[in-house]
Amino acid sequence: MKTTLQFSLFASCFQVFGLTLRRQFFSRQTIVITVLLGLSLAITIVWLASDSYVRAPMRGTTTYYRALSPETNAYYVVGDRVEAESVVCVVQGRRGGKRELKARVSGVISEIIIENDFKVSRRETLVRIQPDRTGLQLAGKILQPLFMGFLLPIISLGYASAAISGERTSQTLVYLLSTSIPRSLIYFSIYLAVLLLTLAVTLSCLAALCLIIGTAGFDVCYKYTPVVFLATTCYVSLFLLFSALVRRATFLALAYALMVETLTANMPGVVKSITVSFYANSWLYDKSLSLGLESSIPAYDPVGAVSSQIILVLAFLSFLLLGMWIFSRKEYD
Amino acid sequence: MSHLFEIDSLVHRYGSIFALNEVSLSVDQGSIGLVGQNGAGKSTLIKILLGLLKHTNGTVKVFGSDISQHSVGLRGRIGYMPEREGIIPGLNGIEYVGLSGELNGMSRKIALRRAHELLSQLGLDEARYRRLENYSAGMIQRIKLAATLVHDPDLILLDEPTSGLDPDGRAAMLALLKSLAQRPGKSLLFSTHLLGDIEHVCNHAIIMEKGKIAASGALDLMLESQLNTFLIRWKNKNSSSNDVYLAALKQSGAEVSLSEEFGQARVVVTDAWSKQQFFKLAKEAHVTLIGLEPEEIDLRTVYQRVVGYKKNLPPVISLKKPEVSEVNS
Amino acid sequence: MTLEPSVSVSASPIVEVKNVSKWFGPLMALNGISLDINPGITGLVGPNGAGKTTLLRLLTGQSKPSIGGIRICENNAWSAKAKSHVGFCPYGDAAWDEMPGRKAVRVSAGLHGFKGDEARHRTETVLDIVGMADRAHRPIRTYSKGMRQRIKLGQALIHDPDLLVLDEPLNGIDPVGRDELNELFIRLAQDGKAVLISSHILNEMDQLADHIIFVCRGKLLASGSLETIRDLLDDYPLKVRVSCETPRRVASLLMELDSVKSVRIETSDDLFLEVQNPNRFYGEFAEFVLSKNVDIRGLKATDTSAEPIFDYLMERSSKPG
Amino acid sequence: MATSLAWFSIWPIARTAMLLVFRRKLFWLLFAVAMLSFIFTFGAIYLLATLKQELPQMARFITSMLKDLDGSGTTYLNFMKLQGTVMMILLAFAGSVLAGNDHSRGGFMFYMSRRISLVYYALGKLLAIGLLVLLITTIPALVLFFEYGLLGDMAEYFRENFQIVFGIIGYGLLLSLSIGLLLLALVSWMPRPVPLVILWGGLFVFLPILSSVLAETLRDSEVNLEESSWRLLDLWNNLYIVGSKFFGVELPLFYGAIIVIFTVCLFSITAIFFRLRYLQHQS
Repeated sequence: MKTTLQFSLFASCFQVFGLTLRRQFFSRQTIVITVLLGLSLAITIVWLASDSYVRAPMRGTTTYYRALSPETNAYYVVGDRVEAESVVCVVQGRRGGKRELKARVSGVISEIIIENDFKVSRRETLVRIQPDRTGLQLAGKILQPLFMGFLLPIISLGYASAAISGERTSQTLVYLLSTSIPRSLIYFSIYLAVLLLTLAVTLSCLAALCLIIGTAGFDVCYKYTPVVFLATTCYVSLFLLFSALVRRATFLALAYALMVETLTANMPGVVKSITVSFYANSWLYDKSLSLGLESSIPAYDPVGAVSSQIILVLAFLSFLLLGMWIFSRKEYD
Repeated sequence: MSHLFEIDSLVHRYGSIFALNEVSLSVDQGSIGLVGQNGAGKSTLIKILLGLLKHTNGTVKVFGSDISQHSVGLRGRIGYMPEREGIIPGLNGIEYVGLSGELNGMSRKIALRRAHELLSQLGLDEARYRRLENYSAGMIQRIKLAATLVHDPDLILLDEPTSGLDPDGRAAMLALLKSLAQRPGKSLLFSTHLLGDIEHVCNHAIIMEKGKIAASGALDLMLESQLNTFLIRWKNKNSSSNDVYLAALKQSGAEVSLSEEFGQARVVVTDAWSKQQFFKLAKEAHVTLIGLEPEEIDLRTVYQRVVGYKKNLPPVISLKKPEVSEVNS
Repeated sequence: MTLEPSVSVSASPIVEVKNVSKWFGPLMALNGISLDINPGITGLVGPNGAGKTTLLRLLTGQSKPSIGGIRICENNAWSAKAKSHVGFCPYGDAAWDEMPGRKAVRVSAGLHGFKGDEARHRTETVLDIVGMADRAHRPIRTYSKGMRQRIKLGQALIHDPDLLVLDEPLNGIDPVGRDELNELFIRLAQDGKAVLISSHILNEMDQLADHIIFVCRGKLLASGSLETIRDLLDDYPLKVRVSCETPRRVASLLMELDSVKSVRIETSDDLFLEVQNPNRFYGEFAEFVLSKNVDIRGLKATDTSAEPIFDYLMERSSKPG
Repeated sequence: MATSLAWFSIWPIARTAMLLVFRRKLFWLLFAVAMLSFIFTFGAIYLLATLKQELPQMARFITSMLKDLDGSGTTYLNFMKLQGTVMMILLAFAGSVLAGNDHSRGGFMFYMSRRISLVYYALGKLLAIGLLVLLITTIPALVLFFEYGLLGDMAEYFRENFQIVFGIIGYGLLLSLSIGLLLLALVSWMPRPVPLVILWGGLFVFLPILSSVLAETLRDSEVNLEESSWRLLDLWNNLYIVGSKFFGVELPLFYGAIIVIFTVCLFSITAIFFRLRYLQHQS
C-alpha cells in the first residue's frame, strides 16, 4: 500500500515557523530597522556624552568671579553639584553692569576653565558641567517619544504586516497553503515566528537604550520590559490580523500606528481607548508613580495598571483567534 | 531610401558577459524575423535599436540617423511591444492606449479616438473600460499591440508577442502581424523563440546565437527544399508489421531514418522511385499509410542546423555567412 | 534512482469532481463541471479565461467550490488531509528567490512533515528525478526559467503525491527545455501518478497526454483520449491534402470513394478533401492509388493536432441548444 | 530630425499618476483622516464667527484664549504645519502607488519606450506629488482664509491680510517641491512599500527628536532651543521656518534652513536621475 508518511504536524509547523523567521529576518525591513536602531542609539550616546557649558555672553574685557554655592557658601569648585537654573558665576562688564550666568542643567561641575578675576572675551567658555543623566530624564527624553511612540509600533508593523501580505504580493503564499497543515496552525506558526523576531529586536533595543546610561538605567529597564513585552505581543497580533485581511496591510498598519495613535491619544472621551499605546502608557504611568517618572508619561486620565494589563491580554488573544479564523476561511488568490 | 537600420561592429557588454559580440547588419524595409534561444541577445539588440541602452561600442543608425544622438526623436517613429508585461495596473484599456498616444506627441482627443478605433480592430470592444489587471494573457498582448500602433509608427519592434497566448489568441495575433507586415512603407521586427511564427509573418530572418548573427537572409532563400526526401507516417495493427514495412523499404534501395515519434520516418529515395511504391510495400506489410509528404525544410530544421542543437543532425547546408550581407541585393 | 514506485491500487479514480460550479461575484467561472482523473497524464486544455486556473485552484484546495464537491483520494479537496495527496506547481516563476534550490526543496520537505535524514534523503531523490542534483547550490534568483520550473516540480514531488497538478509548466520555456520536461512528465506518469497539466499549447499536449479535458467559458466541452474524442465527433470532417500532377482527373476519381465527402482543388497540384470516417478512407485510398495507378506526390492530414478539434468544439459549444 | 523635447508629456504622466492614486480605496480612507483637522478648524472658525455676532464680549474673551485662530498669518501657518504630519502617511502610500507600481509589472518600460526621456517621466511624477501636497495643505488653508474673511468683516479683513494668500501659496509650493523631490528619490530607490513606509516615517518622526535632543543639550546656555543650529536637522522645521517668511514672520536660523532645504533637493534630484538611468538600462 502507500508508504506511510512519517508525517508529523509538529515538524511541519516548526518548518513554517523557521521559514517565516528566515524570510522576515533576511529582508529589507531588517536593514531599515537596524538603521533606525543605530540612529536611536547614536542619539542616546550623544545625549549622554554631551556636556553643558557656561559661556560669557558679553564682548570686551570683563572681570569674572564665581558665585557662592548656597550650601558651603564658598566658591564653586570642581566636583560640586549644581541645580538647573541656579547661578554659577557672575560677570561684570566694563561699565560695572553685572550679569548672572545660570546653569542650564543640573549636574556636577567637571571643569572650571577661567579662574576668578580674569579678563574674559566674548563667548569664551567659563565652566563645564557634566549633566547627570537620571532614568527619569532617559525615560522622558528618549524612551517615551522615540521608543514607545515610534520604534515599538514601527518594528512590530515592519515584521507583522509584511508576514502574510508580503508573501501574497510575491505570490509565494501558495507554497504554504498547498501543504497539508491546517491553515489555522499555519497562521499560529507565522505569528510565533514574527512575535519572536519582533520581541528579540524591541527588547534588545530597550536594553541597549537603558543600559547605556549605566546603573541608573537598570531600574528604568526593569520597569519598562513587561510593558514593552505585552505591548509588542498586542501590536504584532493586531498587525498580523491586518496582514491576513488586506493586501496593503503595511499602510493600514502605519495609518493606525502613527495617525490614530497621535490623533486620538490626546482626544477626550472613549475614542482613545482603541489604541494599544493608551493602555501601555496607563500601565507605565501607574508603575512610574513610584519612580517619579509620571510627569514624562503622556497619558490623559489613565486606566489602572491591572485593568490595562487585562485589556491588553484580551486584545492580543482576540486579534490572534480572529486572525486564525479568517486565515482558515479566506481564499487567497 | 536609406536602410531601415544599419549596425556596424556593435558590441555590448554586461560586466564580463558579451550580450552582443561584433554584430554587423544592415536591413531594408520589410518584416524581419529575429530568432534565437532565450539569452541569445535578441532583447539587448532591440533595446539598443530603441536607444534605451548605451551600447559599449559600434555605431547604430535607424532611419539613417544615429541612435545615440536622436534616441527620443527616433522613438517617436518606433513602436515597441515589450516582452515583460509593460502594463500599468489600475488603468483601463482606453486610458492605457490613449496615454501611449499622448506620450508619443498626439493630442488627447486624437489619441483617444485612435485608441477606440484600434481596440475595435483588435476585438477588445467589450474590454475597453475594464482594468488591465483583469485582462487575460491574450488580451494583454493585444492591448500592448494597440499601444504600440496608436501613433502609426514606421517601425514596430515586437519582443515575443505570442508568448503566453492560447491558440486562438496566437492565430489572431499572427494574422494581425501578417497584415501589419504588408502595410506599405512600414516595417516590423518580430523577435521570438517560437520558430513557426516567423514563417507566417516575415520575409527576412535573422538567426542569433550567443550574441552573434549565426545567419541572416531572405526567408525563401533559406527554406528551399531538398529533392526526393519524404516524411512518411503510417498506422498498423501490430508492431511486427512495422519492422516488415521498414525492411521492405530498405530492400528497395531507400535510405530510412526513424524519427522519435512512433509511426514516423524520414526516407531518402533514388530518382527512379515512383510514389506508388510506398503504397504497394505498405499494402504487402498490412500497414495503412496515412501520411506521405516531401520534406520541406522549415525554419526549425534550419535553426537546428545552424545552431546545432538536435543530436542526429542531417548535414549542414552552407549558408552564406554575412561579412556584410547585402540582403536584398 | 527513482522514487520507490507507490502504485496505489485503488479502484476508484484519484480525483472525483461532482457537478462543481464557482462564482466570483456576478462572473460565473465554472459551470457544472463533473469529471474523474485517473493515473497517467491528463491534459487540461482551453483558451485563456476558460476557467482552467479556477479548476486547478479548486483541486489544490486554494478555493472552495460555490456548489458541488471535489474529493481527492476520498477526502474533501479543501481539507488538509487531501493536500497530502496533491503536489502543486503554481503558474509563473514566483519562488523563495534568495534561497538555493536544494534548500528550497529541503524546506518543502519540512513543510510536509519530514524530519532529519528522511527529509535529506527525499530531497536528494527528488533533485535527481528533476535533474537538478548538481546545479542546486546557487540562489534561485540566478536560475533560468527551465531550472526554476524543475525546482518547483521537485517541491511538488517531495511528499510523493498521488496527484500532480502543473499550471502551464512549459510556458516561456525554449524548445530544448520543453522536450526534456515532457520526458520527465511521462516518466512520472509511468510511476503511477496522476499528472494533470494545464496548458494552451495544444500540439505539445496531444503528443503528451493520453487523456484530454477540453474546457471553454467555464463549461466542460469534451473529455477523453484524443482518439475517443475523435470517434465521439463522428460527423467531424477530417481534412486531408493530396498533392498530385493531374488534380482534375484525380478529383473526379476520388469523388467516387464513398468515405470522401467533398473535394476542392486548391492550387495547381493540391487537392483538399473532407473525409468521413478516417480509418475507412485510408484503406480505400491505398486501394485507389494502386488500382487506378495514380501518381500521388503527397498525402497529409492537416489536423492531427488538437487545435482544429478545439476550434470545432469551441464553435459547437457556442451554438445555442 | 525632430527635436528631442517632450514638454507635452508631463501633464499626461501627472494626470495618469493622480488617477491611479485616486482609484485606490485606501487613499480616500487616509485622505479622510488627513482632512479631519481641517474640518475641526473649519467648524471652529464658523463657531467663532457666529459667537462674535451674538455675544461680542464673550467673543473677545475666547479670541484671547484661542490665540491661534485670530485670522493672522500664523493661523494658517500652524494649520499647514499640522496638516503636514498627517499628510506624511498619505504621501508614503501615494508615492508607492504612483511611482512604486510602475516597477511591478513593467510600467516603467512602457513610459521609457515612448517619445520621452526619463527627465520628463520624473517631472510628471513630481507634478503629481506636488499637486497632492497642494490638495492637502494649500487648498484647505485657502478655504479657511476665505471662510474667515467671508464670515467676519469681509472687506476690511481681505484688504488688510491679502498678502496671507501669497504666504499660503508660497509655503504650499515650497512644501510640494521639496517633499515631492524627496519622496520621489526615496520611492525610486525603495519601491517596496514596507521599507519605504518605515524609512519615510522615520524621516518625519526620527529627525525631529534627534535634532531636539541634540539642540537641547549641545547648545550654549544663552542660545535658546530654537536658535541652536542643531535644529536644522529637522527638515520639517526648516520648511516651517522658510514658510513663515512668506507670511512675514521672522524666525531664527532662516538662512541655515534655506541652505539645508536646497541641499536636500539637490541630493534628491541627483538620486532620482542616477536611479532612473540605472533602471532604464537594467529592465
